[in-house]
Amino acid sequence: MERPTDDWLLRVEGLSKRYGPGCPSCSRLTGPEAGTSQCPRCGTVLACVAAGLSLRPGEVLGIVGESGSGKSTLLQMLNLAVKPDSGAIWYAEPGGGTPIDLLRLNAYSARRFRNDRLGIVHQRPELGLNMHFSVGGNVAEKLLLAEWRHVGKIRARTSELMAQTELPVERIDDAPGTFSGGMLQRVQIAKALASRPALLLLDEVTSGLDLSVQARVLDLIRRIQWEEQITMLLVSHDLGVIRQLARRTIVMKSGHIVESGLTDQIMEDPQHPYTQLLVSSAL
Amino acid sequence: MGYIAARGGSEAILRAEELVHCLRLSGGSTPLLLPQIRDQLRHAVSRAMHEGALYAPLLAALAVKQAEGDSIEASFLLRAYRTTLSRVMATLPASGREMACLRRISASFKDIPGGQMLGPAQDYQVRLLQPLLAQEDDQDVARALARYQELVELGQPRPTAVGHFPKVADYLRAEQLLVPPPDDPLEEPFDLTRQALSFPAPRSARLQALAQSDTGSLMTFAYSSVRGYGDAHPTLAELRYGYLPIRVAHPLTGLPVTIGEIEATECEIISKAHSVAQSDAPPRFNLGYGFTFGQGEVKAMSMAILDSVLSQARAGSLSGESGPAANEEFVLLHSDGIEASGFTAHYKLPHYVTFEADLRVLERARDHHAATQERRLSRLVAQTTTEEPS
Amino acid sequence: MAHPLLAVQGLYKAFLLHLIDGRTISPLQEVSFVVEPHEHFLIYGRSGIGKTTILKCIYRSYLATAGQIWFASQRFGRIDLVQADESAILQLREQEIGYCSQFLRVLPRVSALDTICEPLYRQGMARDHAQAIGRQWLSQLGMSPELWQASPVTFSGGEQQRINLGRAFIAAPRLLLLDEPTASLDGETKQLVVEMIRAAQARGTAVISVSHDLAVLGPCADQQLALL
Amino acid sequence: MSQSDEQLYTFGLIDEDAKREIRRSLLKAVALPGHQVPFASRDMPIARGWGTGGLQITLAIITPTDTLKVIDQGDDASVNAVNLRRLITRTTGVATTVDTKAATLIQSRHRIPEERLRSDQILVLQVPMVDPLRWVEPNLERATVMHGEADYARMWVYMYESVVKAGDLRIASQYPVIVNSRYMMDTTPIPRWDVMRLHMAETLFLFGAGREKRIYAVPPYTPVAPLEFEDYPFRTEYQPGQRCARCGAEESFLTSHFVPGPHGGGAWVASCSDTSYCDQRLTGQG
Repeated sequence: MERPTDDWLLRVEGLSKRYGPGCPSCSRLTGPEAGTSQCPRCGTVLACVAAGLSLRPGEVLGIVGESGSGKSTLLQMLNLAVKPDSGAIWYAEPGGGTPIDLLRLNAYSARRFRNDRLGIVHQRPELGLNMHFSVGGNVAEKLLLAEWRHVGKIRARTSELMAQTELPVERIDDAPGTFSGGMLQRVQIAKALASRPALLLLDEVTSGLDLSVQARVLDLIRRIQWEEQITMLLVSHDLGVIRQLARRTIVMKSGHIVESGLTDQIMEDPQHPYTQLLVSSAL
Repeated sequence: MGYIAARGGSEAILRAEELVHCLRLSGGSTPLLLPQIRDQLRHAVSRAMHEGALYAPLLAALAVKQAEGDSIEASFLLRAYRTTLSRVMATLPASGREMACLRRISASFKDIPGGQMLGPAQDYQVRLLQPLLAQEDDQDVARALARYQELVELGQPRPTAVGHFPKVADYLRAEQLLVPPPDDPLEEPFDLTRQALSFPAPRSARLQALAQSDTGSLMTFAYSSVRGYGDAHPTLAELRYGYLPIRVAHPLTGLPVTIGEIEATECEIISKAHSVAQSDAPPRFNLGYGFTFGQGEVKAMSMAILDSVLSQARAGSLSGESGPAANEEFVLLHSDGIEASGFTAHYKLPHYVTFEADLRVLERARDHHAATQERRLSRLVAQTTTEEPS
Repeated sequence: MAHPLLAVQGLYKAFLLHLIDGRTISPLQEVSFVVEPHEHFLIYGRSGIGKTTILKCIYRSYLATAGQIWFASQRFGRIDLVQADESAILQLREQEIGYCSQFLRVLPRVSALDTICEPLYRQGMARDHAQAIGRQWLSQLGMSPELWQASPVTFSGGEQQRINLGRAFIAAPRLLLLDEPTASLDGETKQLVVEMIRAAQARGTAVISVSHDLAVLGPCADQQLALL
Repeated sequence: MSQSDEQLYTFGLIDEDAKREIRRSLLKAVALPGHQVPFASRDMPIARGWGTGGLQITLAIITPTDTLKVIDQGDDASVNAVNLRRLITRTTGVATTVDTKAATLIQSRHRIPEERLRSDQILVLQVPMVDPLRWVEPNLERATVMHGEADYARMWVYMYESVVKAGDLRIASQYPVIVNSRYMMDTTPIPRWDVMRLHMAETLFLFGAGREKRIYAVPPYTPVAPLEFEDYPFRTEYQPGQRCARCGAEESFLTSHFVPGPHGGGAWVASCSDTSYCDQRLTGQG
């Protein structure tokens, strides 16, 4: 097999996370075949088992699976918000940086990395935004942690981001509570982009939105991907969303990655029984 | 220069203290004696003791007298005294099983092993003022003493059981209906007088903090959690009040030696419990524990309800919207009466400096507001003038 | 030339259908052939015989069950498209191998111009430059300018197919895979397709087309493979 | 009275174990400038919120040879200062002074004395609220993690919102600062005028919060930086042309008070909040 490129931004190896004490039967009684990630004997949830993936700069990778498949756990581990039990998350700054294992960063550096190099958009805006602060303040948070200390410059950059995400700039000082669901996703995207992150994590960003609003948010994400050539990891239970944005896709089931491949191959020639079920249900 | 700021000074403070002292006696009535307070204001003394976290009935009576009946002030006096005492030794863990009960009730079963014992209960009293109490004399005292003897005779327990009852919780636990206690009981308990609370707090810290909390605060929190801002569904497993023997390990032999007994209230509340989400253990009831010095039933029950709610909150087994009573930090950091009253009262202290700083900031904010208004106005004017071509 | 551009050896594809009791269907029996640079290679046969399966295996939309597909890549040298890793395939799709499906699958709310320019954007071409080329292609394909900013979702079948072909040809890949390129087209446009194939060959593109339309594409093919 | 006090209580009221624990916490606080160190905080005979934290620090470090100054709002004669001084002297017998320069140990509420403090002096400040993050995160468990990760973004957003809503940084007192480029610290309610006097000072500043059971410190020569923006810099209460109505000082923190006139009515005047400073200037002027 050819090894055509080592040019990756993120390389995840053997990432595992479990909740609960664990018992000798856990791995036997859970997984895609067992159809559950929770051990019936000890109650431990094997939320993510030995996940591996790599991301090239500028690429969009989709992660698809039902709720409880472990896709959100995987995303939260990549967001450095959930600490894995084992594994490594190697990161190489585009342009030939020395790879670092993000899991070995101390709390302070991890926090800075998360702020400066990662951006995340949650399904529920209240997870990503502080509803007590203005929209501008929310977007500014990343800039402030990156030590921007000039209100004028912060507001200029915030306005720029709001314009880029098609938000009314004159509402910069309004409270998020006065914004619609679709607009709040835009605010989250604007905030995520504020630090010009290397990797954007999108967690079910259009679930729960009206169809027409969903479409516009997806258009925005696609446009930004084009313009900024930003690397994205897109988690969704909706194959339609994945198909529109991701060129490679990972399929998760009961804590395991059961299949990964080019998105069109996953759609047209799915290998794993679960993927076949997923594709046949979507069409 | 003719300007001298108003200043308190030592003189004023001393005079204020003297005034307080004099005011108490200025009505000319007979000064209260401590035994009177101890015997006739039992609940005030109990409260001073459990909130002051010191078992000393006569000192508590003194505190009640000195505080002129203010319960928080009385408990404060006791606590400030307690801190100056040297620690001789720690008692062995005392168990409510050994309590010589004056009163013992359960709401979970009609009949319980050992039976229900109402004892001295105000619960069923019709709340009518009794004018005759205003004119009690020695004869009344004699009559009451005689009747007390009769009542004691009537309620005399069978010779086999001298006031020791089996516990309802033990029965439930034997039937595997209760979740096991959250902490390892062998672990050295947290000492609130030697360590600052930090969160998450061990259960022993929680129980200590609750035991010395203000009765009213605990009642409010517990009430909120059962009324509508929480998921608590308490049932009173058992409430007992009586005399609890206190033992220490003999310094030479290590054997337990009873050094006396204290009056105490103990409460166990069971609540609709769910098994913890990720566990194959069958669902069980949750047990909350409450304890006070003296007779303090509402506080012991409130404490038990809150203990149960907080245990469930930590285990993640509460369902539905949970209110502030399920927030351990919120409950424990705000229910100490002495801390809460001290800080609330501290706003009586001078704040000239901070208020001056506040004034300056307010001035700036008002200037900003005025400027914004002016800009808004001029924009409006500009709009109207452009709309009407001249 | 030491190697042909594409050498398909013993290619076989079977689908294991887990949802239908694990039944296996195999649309394609073993097939081998060689395509040289600049060549127009035509695969014909009745529908359902597995013509499209071959193209999809080459493009890796399908995973071949057996066999090798050797491609002489500019970027990676000789590479087996059956085994190559996904990032290599993605790069080859951007730079060297184009695919034109039977029907246009368009992203909603994207204009005809952007749709046709997308392969150029992906190659990293500046937007203005790409759009200038895109406009040329659209007018060559006979699309009237008022349609350029509209979404192809609203277009007729023939118009959509023109956009589809334009998208495939515009990037000038080294290997272009065409699936029934003349289906649903009128006679005039069919001729346009033949001209486009010839022009692409002239620019250095090898074309593999699958079709049952031997009458139109047969005459312009350098090699033919009949699936029976 | 003092006879019986001496019999009942040890030097400095609290027992030696408690003092040792406080001194250990103080050492830790000095080693980690601006970091909040938990301590047991004994019950004191004055109310929680009335200076029990500062009092415990003072009692833990005071020695019989110290000269003590106690002020509240800058004033030696303020009721609370008088009360605390009475308690400390009754249980230690140390000498007291109103003269800042003569004091070796100063306990204060809400002010740093106007005169420049020296390296042989210690200032103990009484702290009501400990965590500057409480405005954006009242939950201590979460706030502790934020301090651990130096995650102060939300506090900065609070400052930003202040500018946007009020046109300026609107925190009047308890101004948050970053100590030694690491921990965010509450400056107790000292006015902003005093905040910069913590920066690279010669003196050891100790902060005690009795009710909140935390101790923290700013050791000598430690950088202390208030939260500010390049275009909205930190400003003190100082107003050009300000002047103490008593001593005429032009560079001091002033508070306003009402002075009744001889024939009824009266007027509001501003004078130094640091009364001993003001008095000394008056006597110095003759």
